[in-house]
Amino acid sequence: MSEFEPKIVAFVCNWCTYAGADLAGTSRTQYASNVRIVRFPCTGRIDFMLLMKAFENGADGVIVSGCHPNDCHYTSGNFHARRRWIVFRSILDLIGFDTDRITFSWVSAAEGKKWANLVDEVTDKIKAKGPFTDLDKLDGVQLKELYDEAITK
Amino acid sequence: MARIGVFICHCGENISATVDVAKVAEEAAKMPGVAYAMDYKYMCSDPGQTKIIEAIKEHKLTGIVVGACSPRMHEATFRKAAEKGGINPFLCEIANLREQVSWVHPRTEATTRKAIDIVRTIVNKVSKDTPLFPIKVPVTKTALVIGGGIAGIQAALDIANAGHQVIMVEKSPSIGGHMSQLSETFPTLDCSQCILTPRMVEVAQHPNITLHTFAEVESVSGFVGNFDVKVRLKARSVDMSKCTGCGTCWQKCPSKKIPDEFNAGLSYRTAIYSPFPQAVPNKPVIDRANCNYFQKGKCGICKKVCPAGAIDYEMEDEIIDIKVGAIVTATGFDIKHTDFFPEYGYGEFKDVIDGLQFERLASASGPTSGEIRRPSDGKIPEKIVFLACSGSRDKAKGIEYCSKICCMYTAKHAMLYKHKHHEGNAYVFYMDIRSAGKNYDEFVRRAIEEDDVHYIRGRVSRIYEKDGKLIVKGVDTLMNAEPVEIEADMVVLATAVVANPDAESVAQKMHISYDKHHFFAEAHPKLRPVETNTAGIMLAGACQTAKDIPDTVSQASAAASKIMGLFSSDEMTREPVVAVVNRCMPPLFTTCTGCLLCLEVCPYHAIEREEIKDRRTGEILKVAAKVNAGLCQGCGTCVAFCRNKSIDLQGFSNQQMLSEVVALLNKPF
Amino acid sequence: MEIKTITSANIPVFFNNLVKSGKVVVAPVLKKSGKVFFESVQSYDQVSTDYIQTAFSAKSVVFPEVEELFSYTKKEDGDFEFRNDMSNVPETVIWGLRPCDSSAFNYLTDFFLKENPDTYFKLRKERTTLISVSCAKADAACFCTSVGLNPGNVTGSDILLTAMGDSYYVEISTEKGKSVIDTALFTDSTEKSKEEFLAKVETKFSMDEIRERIQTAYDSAEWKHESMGCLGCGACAFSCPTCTCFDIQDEGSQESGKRLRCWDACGFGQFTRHASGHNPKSNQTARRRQRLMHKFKYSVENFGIVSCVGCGRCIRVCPAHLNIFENILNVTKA
Amino acid sequence: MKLLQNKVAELFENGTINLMIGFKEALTKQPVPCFIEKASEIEQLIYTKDCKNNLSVYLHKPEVKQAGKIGILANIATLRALVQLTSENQFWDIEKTVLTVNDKEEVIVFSDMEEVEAYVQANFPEFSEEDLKLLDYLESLSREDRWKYWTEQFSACIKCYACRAVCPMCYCPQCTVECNQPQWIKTSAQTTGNLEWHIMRAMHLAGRCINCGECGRICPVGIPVHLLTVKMNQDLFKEFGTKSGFALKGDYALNSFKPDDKEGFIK
Amino acid sequence: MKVGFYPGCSLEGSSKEYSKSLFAVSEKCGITLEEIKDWSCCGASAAHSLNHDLSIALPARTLALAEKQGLSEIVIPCAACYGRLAASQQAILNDKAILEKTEKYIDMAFTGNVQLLTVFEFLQKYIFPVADQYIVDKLNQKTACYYGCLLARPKDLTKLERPENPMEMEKVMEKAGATPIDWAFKTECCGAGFSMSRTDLVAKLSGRILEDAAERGADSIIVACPMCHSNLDLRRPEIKKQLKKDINIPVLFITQALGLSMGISAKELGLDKHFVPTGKAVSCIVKKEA
Repeated sequence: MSEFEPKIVAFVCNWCTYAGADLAGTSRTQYASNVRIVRFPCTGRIDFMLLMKAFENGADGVIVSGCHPNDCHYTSGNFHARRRWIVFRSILDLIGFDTDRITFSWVSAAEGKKWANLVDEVTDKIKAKGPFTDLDKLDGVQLKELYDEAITK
Repeated sequence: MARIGVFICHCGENISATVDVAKVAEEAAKMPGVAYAMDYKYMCSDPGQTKIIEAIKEHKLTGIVVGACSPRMHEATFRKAAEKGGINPFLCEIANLREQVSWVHPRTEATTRKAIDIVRTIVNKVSKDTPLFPIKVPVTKTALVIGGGIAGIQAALDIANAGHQVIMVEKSPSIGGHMSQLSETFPTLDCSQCILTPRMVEVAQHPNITLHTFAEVESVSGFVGNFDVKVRLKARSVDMSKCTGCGTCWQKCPSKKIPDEFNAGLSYRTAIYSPFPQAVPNKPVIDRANCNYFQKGKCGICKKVCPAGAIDYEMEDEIIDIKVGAIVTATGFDIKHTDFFPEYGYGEFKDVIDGLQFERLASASGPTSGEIRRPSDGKIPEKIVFLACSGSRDKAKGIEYCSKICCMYTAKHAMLYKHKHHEGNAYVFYMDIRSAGKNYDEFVRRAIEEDDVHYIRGRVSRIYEKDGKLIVKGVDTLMNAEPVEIEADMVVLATAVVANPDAESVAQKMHISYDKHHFFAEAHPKLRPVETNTAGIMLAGACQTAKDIPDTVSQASAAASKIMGLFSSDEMTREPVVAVVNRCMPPLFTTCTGCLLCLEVCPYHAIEREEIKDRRTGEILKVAAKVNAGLCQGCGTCVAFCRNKSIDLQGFSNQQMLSEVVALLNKPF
Repeated sequence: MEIKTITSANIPVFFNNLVKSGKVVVAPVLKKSGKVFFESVQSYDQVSTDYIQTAFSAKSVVFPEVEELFSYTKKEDGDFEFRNDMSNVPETVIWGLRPCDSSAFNYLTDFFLKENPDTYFKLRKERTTLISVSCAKADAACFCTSVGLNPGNVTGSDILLTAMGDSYYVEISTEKGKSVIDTALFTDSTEKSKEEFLAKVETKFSMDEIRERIQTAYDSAEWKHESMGCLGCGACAFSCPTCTCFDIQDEGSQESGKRLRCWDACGFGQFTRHASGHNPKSNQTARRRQRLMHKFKYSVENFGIVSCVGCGRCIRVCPAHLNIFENILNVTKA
Repeated sequence: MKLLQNKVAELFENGTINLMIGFKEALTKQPVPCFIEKASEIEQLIYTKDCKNNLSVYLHKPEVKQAGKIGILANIATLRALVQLTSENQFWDIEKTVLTVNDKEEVIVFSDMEEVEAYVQANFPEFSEEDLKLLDYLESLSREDRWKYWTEQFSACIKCYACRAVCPMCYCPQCTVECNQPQWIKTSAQTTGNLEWHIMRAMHLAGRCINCGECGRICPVGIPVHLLTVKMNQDLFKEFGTKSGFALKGDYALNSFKPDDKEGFIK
Repeated sequence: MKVGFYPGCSLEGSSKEYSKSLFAVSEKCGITLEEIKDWSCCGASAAHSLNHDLSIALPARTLALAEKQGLSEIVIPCAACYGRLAASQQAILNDKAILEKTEKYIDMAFTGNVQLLTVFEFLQKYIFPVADQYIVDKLNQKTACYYGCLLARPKDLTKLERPENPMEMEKVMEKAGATPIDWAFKTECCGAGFSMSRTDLVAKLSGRILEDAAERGADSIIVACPMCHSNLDLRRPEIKKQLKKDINIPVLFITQALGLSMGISAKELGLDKHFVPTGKAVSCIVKKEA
């Protein structure tokens, strides 16, 4: 069976990480082709529901990356984003979602190399984890019977 | 159903080397909503662009996707081409196939598949695009200049000479700022009054400039092109129209024991005073805090003696509303005073003075009319010690930056002292001499070689008084760190340049950011040094950071030119990528709940509270948020923040971003 | 109508035989949260017996919360292929229905099959057998006697069991009921009165008074006060045995997906929202009124029977604890 | 009870209120919300320890707002809700009088929101023992078990939205769930859709939920949904020191930031 | 009133009179000082120049002992000891890791939040309020108050209001009926540790201090640190040789001067233990008019 090729979506901010990815391009740095970039004006614009939708539509991993603190073109977009991810990650953790499949990072416009390494690193990590199947078997199956035993063990 | 045209570029062979461009175009043609797809060697070339323009007409396209290099390169080019072709430029998007696909992946089937996926993503985004039109914001062609120092004066004159109206607001009774307090200026030693006073008069007489002295900005609201500013004209208690500036009042005024700010506390002034002889306007003002009439209800002599009957105690502060298109912030700087230094006597030794006080001693209009005399006993000092870097470059004092101007004016002070008192001895304790301007280092060398000022490289650890002399204990690091003790008659501290005490409140009124030293923050230290992050507000002079006069003047002219650019057209066009709060039919009016938590999220304060009123009764039906398109820079933080998605960002709307994600993940990678 | 009896000891045997016969047997199960729910069960000991009423009705067997009507996939040539296999609908027995629930099934059948029969419901109903158990206990929320029912009526059930001391009095009213009975366990019996074995349910109101006064109740001023507590959730509609509103949703992408029928509730704010944004039922009072008028007026006009069976579920589950029969009384006051 | 009823009667007489939202005893002996518009109905009014409903949710309803001057009987959670909602610029159009009964059975009538804020800050409630026990139990589980536990819970959810209806913090005229351009959350009551709905609800209540526990209590299917927001409030206090429903000028964790917020997962 | 007391090596040895006079004054004012049992060396400057962990653990042991003894406040007259204890306490309270490591070294669990008092804080808090009833004499002389280094530095530990020109001792002296003079060498270095190795340096530095005090007419020098006292008093012969001037101004501890004003005898205050005779300072004392 051909080796599992993970589907990874990257939500990046236009001013830093997207430019960093362009820089990786202009310096012809080779990296894995499993990542598809979706461009946002700022990390502050990335909605937590887009991450859920990505996993629901079959993504195996998600990268969220933007400007370093204090670098934000809009002064505070990344600060708000950081607070949002702290809260969102703790909800996912409570629910038992594998938060390791979401990688957060800061990549500046000058860090082309760092972007390439990040993509390779995340691709290997997700390849090791295997496809994301947590959401697959859930719909349509009546799990009602099992729910009560767990409630007040 | 959208009719989208997909144009895949070979980019010579930069893309076609590793991506099977023909297959990408073929696959693109099959995508829902795509009416026409083709690939071409150089899409960005002229023939390439004309192909797009023709395709739009021929296939009646409603959206364009160009698979080529990064949007950061040619998005504008292709959008112009789309516009020429007759469709809204914002319906043309770029799929980045070069920097993020062909250049970074080998020639494999997966790379082509990635290219196809990226194209499908952007096709989906374009299918959800709506036509957007540049935002037109009317511009009031009046500029507000806050601060009447050399920075404010230069900026005001430049803008006024360009034919626009200028309103200058100066806190103290006269314009001139700190420069008017200087004696001579380095490196040319020309007297500062001579080069400044003409400019001050020019400001006062310029038809396009309205001058408000003894006035402060009360509040600033609105946005670039449409600022509403409230200015408080503090009560002068002197009717400017009647007063001739004859000076009888301040000669007869009985309370004479008020420390004179203009002479940096070295002399006293009366309650009714004009700051300095060349003041513009040269009309006095009553210092109500120290005037007997206002404090104890007695006196009133100035009113009796005034030949023109210009004194009017009942004058009240007046708040005026002005509409301006842009603002130059030139609120200047302050310096640390001697009481800031415990090791140099907590400011209690009379003969330990700061740079400004020495300027006043050296100035012809100063308390000693130009003669360098000791404040304690008025004698001419035989030995003066100058301390460079007093407080600056000192983390322990919390001021870790260099104040840039002290090396130069310390050399100047030493030179002036030697010129006025040849046999006197001048010592300068310094760390490093920073004289990087034009003719600057030559000036310092002249002080050392011709006027034999003794430069000692070392810091002074302590100053104490002993029978009338000031013992200065320092060290000479160039003479293997020998302790040095000088019995000086006077010590001049070149104290650190700091922000004005009320800089923080001025910044908060204008919603501009400032650093931890309360210097105002420029938009970008290298590329946009005269603008702030708030569109329409410029910076000039030492309020941004310590700066000498040449830099200040050039920055002031730069700020003025930015504003002239802004005022060059009646309307200002802005990128339409802005957030919009939805509005719909009554009785709902908008899905926004009016929680207004998004107001704080916006770094540009672009979201305002709007009261939706019933037109007939005026009763408030609903409170909701509203985005001011002039201020919004399109970061979208509020869009991701809003709980029930009432606010959306044009160009990166919720529907577009979600359709991109879904389109991306439909097919295996 | 055949009358039989069965000893209490044989009930588990009868139940387990039903399970062995390959049918899916749905019975009330007591959960640790203290509520009783209908669930598919493997043996009789899982079944709970001393409960007043299940939290949710058994209508989800014949009218599921989410039902896939059909699925579509895009073929290579761009055309679409539709699939809808109803083969996996199992033969089901619902055990332990209360008499009010079983009569609710009558209303459901009228509603779904009377004019243009709903094929999905028709198939599921045919493959369902209803075995009810009369109520020995009732609580303040029960008001079946007020809507013309009683804790022991047979309407709608295939078999009705009534506990009488150490044996059960069995009334078989349909062919389907007969087919399920395995004669060995049952012995013939004569007509007996069930009165003393049934719960006493106090009549809260009489349908006759309500029937005419409800005609003019639409504009009564009481609606506002009565529905002030309603917060517009769907709990009452979803737990009600006779609520039948549903919403059609498509889920999937341009490539493949499915069309789903999901429960909906008139309590929701957006239930009657038009595409234009206009919403005839713009406030909660109108929506609450719609729920009551449908049950006590419109279904009487359309189907001749009151579509409320007095099971009291909507009273127990309501977060604001609104009481349907109190509301009806206040609204139809003179 | 008498004290409370006299006070309400007094308020009716001097016209400060013409609608009183309080509790009464239902047929099934439970305390239930009641809406008193006439003095005659006052004697129904009761207040006991298990009057848990958060009555501030009714202040969002137009029918209640039309009454003009409204009295509301509030337990500590309701008071916190009123403070939090005032900090979110709600109820600016309502003339309300807030009453509460403190643990010494005295009836307190608050004259303005500042007094309510002071009372809340003085009696700020902790999380309930039982919730913390259940949360610790969940935390002790491995990630996979927690996922199994919560997916099973959410598989039972039938999307009746009672948890949204009963929550005073959910007052959006059109909830994101009802937005279909784009369809963020699947409407069908299947597990993935339910999972997304409850994650979204928890995110929207992070830093706003005032922990009255109603959503967990009234869920018809018995899912402990309130645990999600209890955990959120714990985390936000630990991370950013913010408390919901604590101050009128409340600092809401998600619309402010500190440049030196700490986190360990962003490389 | 019970207050903890940490003598340190000097107050047991070379400056015994400092602790004697402190006890005498405290007793007079009804304050009992309870010495910390089994206290150990504070590490002084040797420890923190050799090993950082040691420099924190040594004083921490004293803090732990004081805590165990139930003392909430300790007065530490010697400036060097106070500096070391305060620095160790600050390091512990700021960083839990250091606390845990130190607890391992001294194998005693403790929290470390005992209130440390300098001699000035002690006098200000306990003696000043009751001083007026006990002060019976006026010192009636010009005093030059000398702080040296560790009483004034580092600024954030010693919490003096004006570290470059402190006025704490001046306030005490005014209360004791003396007239403190304003002089320039309050916080200049006396040569400190060079007392043994480079006595010439001490002679030069301490000499300049004494010379300035003498020129400004001081009758006595008041100190509050054993090191200052030993350099200004013990090294007086070398100073006189170096300055070629016969300066005989006595050097008193602040607690001795205060004791004198309270009528406590010179012997009880240990005034007989000085190298420079203190008779002159005692003779100036006059009865305080009613």
